[in-house]
Amino acid sequence: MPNSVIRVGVVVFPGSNCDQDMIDALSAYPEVSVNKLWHKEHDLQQSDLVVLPGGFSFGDYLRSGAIARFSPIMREVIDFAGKGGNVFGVCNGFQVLCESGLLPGALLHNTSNRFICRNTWIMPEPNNSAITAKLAPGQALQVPIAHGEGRFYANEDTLRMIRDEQQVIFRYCSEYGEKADEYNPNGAIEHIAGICNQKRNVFGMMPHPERAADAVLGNTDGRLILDSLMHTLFDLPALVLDTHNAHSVVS
Amino acid sequence: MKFIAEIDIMPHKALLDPQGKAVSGSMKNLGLPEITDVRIGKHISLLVEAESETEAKTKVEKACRELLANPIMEDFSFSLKSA
Amino acid sequence: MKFIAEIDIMPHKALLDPQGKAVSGSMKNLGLPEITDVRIGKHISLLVEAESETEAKTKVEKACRELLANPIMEDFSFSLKSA
Amino acid sequence: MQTTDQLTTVETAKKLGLLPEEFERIKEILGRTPNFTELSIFSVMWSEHCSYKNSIVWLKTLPREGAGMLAKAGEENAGLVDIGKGYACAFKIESHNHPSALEPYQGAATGVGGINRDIFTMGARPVAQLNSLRFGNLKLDKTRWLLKGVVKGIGDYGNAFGIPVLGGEVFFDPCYNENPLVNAMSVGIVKVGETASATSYGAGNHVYIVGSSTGKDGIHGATFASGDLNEESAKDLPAVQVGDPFQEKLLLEATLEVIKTGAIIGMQDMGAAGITCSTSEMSAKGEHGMNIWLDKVPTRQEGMQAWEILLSESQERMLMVVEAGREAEVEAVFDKWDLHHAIIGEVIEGGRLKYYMKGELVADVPANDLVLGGGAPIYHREYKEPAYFSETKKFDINSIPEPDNLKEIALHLLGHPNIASKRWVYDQYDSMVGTANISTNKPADAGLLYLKDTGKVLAMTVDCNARYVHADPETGASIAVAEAARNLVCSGAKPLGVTNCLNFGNPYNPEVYWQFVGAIKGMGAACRAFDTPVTGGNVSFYNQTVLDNSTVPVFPTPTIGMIGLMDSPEEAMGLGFESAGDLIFMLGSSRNDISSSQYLSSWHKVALSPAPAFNINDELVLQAALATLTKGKLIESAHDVSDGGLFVTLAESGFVNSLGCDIQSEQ
Repeated sequence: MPNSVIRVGVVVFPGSNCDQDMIDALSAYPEVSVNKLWHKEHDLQQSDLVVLPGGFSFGDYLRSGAIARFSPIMREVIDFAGKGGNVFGVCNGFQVLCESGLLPGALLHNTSNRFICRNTWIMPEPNNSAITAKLAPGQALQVPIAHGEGRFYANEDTLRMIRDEQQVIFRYCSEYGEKADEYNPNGAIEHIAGICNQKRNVFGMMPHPERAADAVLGNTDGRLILDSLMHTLFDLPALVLDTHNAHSVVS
Repeated sequence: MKFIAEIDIMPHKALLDPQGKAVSGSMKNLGLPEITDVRIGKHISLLVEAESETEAKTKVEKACRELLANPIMEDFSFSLKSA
Repeated sequence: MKFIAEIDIMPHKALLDPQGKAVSGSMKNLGLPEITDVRIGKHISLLVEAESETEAKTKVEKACRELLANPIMEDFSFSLKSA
Repeated sequence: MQTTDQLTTVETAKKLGLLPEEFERIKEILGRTPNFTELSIFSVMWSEHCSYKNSIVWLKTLPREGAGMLAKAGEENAGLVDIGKGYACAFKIESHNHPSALEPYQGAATGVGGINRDIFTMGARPVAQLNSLRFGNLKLDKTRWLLKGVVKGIGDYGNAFGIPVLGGEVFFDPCYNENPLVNAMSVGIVKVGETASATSYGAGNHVYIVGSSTGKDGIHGATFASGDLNEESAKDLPAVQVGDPFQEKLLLEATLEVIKTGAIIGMQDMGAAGITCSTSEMSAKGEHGMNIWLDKVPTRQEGMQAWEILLSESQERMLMVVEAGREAEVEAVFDKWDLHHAIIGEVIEGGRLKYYMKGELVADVPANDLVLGGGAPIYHREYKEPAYFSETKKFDINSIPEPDNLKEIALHLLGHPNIASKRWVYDQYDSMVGTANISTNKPADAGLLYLKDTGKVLAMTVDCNARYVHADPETGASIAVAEAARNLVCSGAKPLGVTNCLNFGNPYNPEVYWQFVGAIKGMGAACRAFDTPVTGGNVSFYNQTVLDNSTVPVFPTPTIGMIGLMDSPEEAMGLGFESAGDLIFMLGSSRNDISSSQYLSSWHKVALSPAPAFNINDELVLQAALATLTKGKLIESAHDVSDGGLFVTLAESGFVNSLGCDIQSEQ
């Protein structure tokens, strides 16, 4: 694909507060132009990828993401996704995607009944989706979470579909990739931290890759996830991926 | 005409309700071990302007189904009375 | 005997209800501008073991007053029926 | 000119918390007897909280000048410090102690809301928060209820508002059993020249109220004196103010956007005394008056009276004066953010504030006579050394037997709530939003915020060991400033400025006021020595426990918030041991001194002993040496020896990368 400009639209709801963080992280790719999509607009500005950032849209009142789904822009996002457009939701963005039916399941209150903000480890699932395609299999990644309603839940039928269609993209685990309740911060069913839809063009995850995407902050595991997504979707040169993978294959 | 709707939204029975579990636990140190199975949901009251009770009912039904309750995890029920 | 209590806990009318305000505001996006004055509180259901309905009533009263409702912020009301 | 409201007496004044002589002064100022609305205005403006009448004399002795200072303390809501490359830092700390004791969740939440409004009302975007919390004995159910509520309130409000928490402290002592201290600090960044000011001028300019509608929040004092308090009105009095972080986020974004239009003459957030305070302070500053039509104020409850609207402390509201003719431009920004706004008045010549209700003049008062620095009273309180102070001098270290079970004591200290990990608390705060918190993956003695626009790093900390200040207010307060500076220097930063939150007992108690005066003297001396001017802060009196026959003040707690700067992230210094084989040095001299230590207090249960030995010149030499070591990258990490002493410091440095240490003491 020629090195033309890739347009990414980051939706801003009243109450979103990680929009600028996501814009900073994506602006690191020279070929990408990132612009804000105000929730009252109807125009996705020809975006090749729409991102729903973290935050507390509408104060997370009633349920996280419940009210945001009725913003005018969401009609366009649902339509865009229906036509195969790529949509990526992080934390509050994942909650909005579930509330709007673009992704199955729901995000319930953490079992601790408390907001949790800390580093966690997540394991990419080999499910040939753009977001995990380029990640080293079996290699846990340290990516921070910050949420009060992050416990993924789906009923039996939906869970069976998610399993059969291999829609899980990340699960919580230990530093060494072990999956057990003690490494699951919020009680998510089957340790699910992120999923994609059947057509693999809509991705949602609770952990924040944009918060681990800058060497100044001492952790670039999140950049690997963004690299995998941007490389697979738009053939962009990875910023960190190659050095990391080479390193992980050797060690 | 104005109607008042009193809506109860409760998590599905099958769902783990950590808040309810925590409150059930603290009933003991309140000296009320006879209280069990605490389940916590939302109670919502609202005013709806409608020509008739049936029309009011349809409007509240739509509000619950599309916004106030998430069918994946919650059931809802409501009563209507004229304001 | 076992009784089921259905408890509604609502913020005092004089208090600001940020959640209610935000949900009221979003009703227009739902095409339901006729719905106003949304107020959001808790609905709690629980089981209580007691000799009589009056005894059950006192126990639920105590649970509400000391744990379930915050008297500074909330009013409570409940109904009882035998399980 | 006679307003129609019924006239007041000295009895009404007393019920409103005013002294008889203050009532006389008001009659002199007005040249007549004030009506109830006017007297209520004076009562809130001359309250301790707004006028600082019992503390301003001493606050003025603190150093407020400094090379890097842009706005002097007191001029604006929060002092402004130059942080280079055309940027300035606005930072302030404030208390919400009494509301949190009543309702911990909302009390703490509205405290976070209030302090952040003080920052963005100056045009600065809040970029980091800290909080200093003090509770009673953790074994009491009440303490656990307060702790849970306060931490959840701070978390829920701050997380929704989207500003990372970069630091803080939690301290437990029985003196706070009934009266917790909740001090919240906010740090903001603004381009020099793009600030907004709390002023009002230009006759004909419109006065706007923006944000939440007004309810009968926080006006208890005035209510009980209104005489017409009946069962009905008491019932609908909200005992507590409810915070709305979502509304605050809209207010933040709209405020910063509307300042950029250039159409704003001045603005101020509405905190204590709501509309009364903002209209009078802005008018006094701009040397103009206002006509205010109270019936135009959007209200949340029906039938609110003039004085209720004037005194209401409803949250998330701003007062803005907009240049005449540019209303549409400004209202477009408010509408974009779905913010309620209404024109409630206009600027007029002269210095009078004229409040109307449905066309009828209900209050006519001079702005300047209401405000701090204007006509508000200033008192010189008497103070005398308390009896316990001489008792502290009697402590003799030789009376403490050298224990043989050192391991048991070590575990006692590491497990004590004042020293043990506070992860249970800070994991409930979003510390990473903004993707600029360097200390997340590199723990340091201060919170470190990377400034994406300039490449520099802002360091910040809150510190105060109140046990030291109780033992000796002057030395204790100097130590609080020195320790804050030491934390910044250990993290690689140069200290720039201080904000303070002065939590004390009843100022009319001479022994309490002795503590206050001593603390101010010690703080001033240390701030001058470290060249960290005081940019502003807050005074909270009446922090005490009322028993049947006496009132016991909490420990005198002058919480210090300090910021510092370093040129780049490479200069940031962590507190953890980096690699095995590294040598460990201790800077500074060790003395046989366990006075006021955690060990002496909780292991030996000794309540009275002097403050630890402290010499400000030794501290300056130590910090200068340390700064050379960190700047020159000659060391791998640095950690300040504080609560729990050297043993705890070594343990904490080991925890970070799971490393141990092999220490030889001289014997």
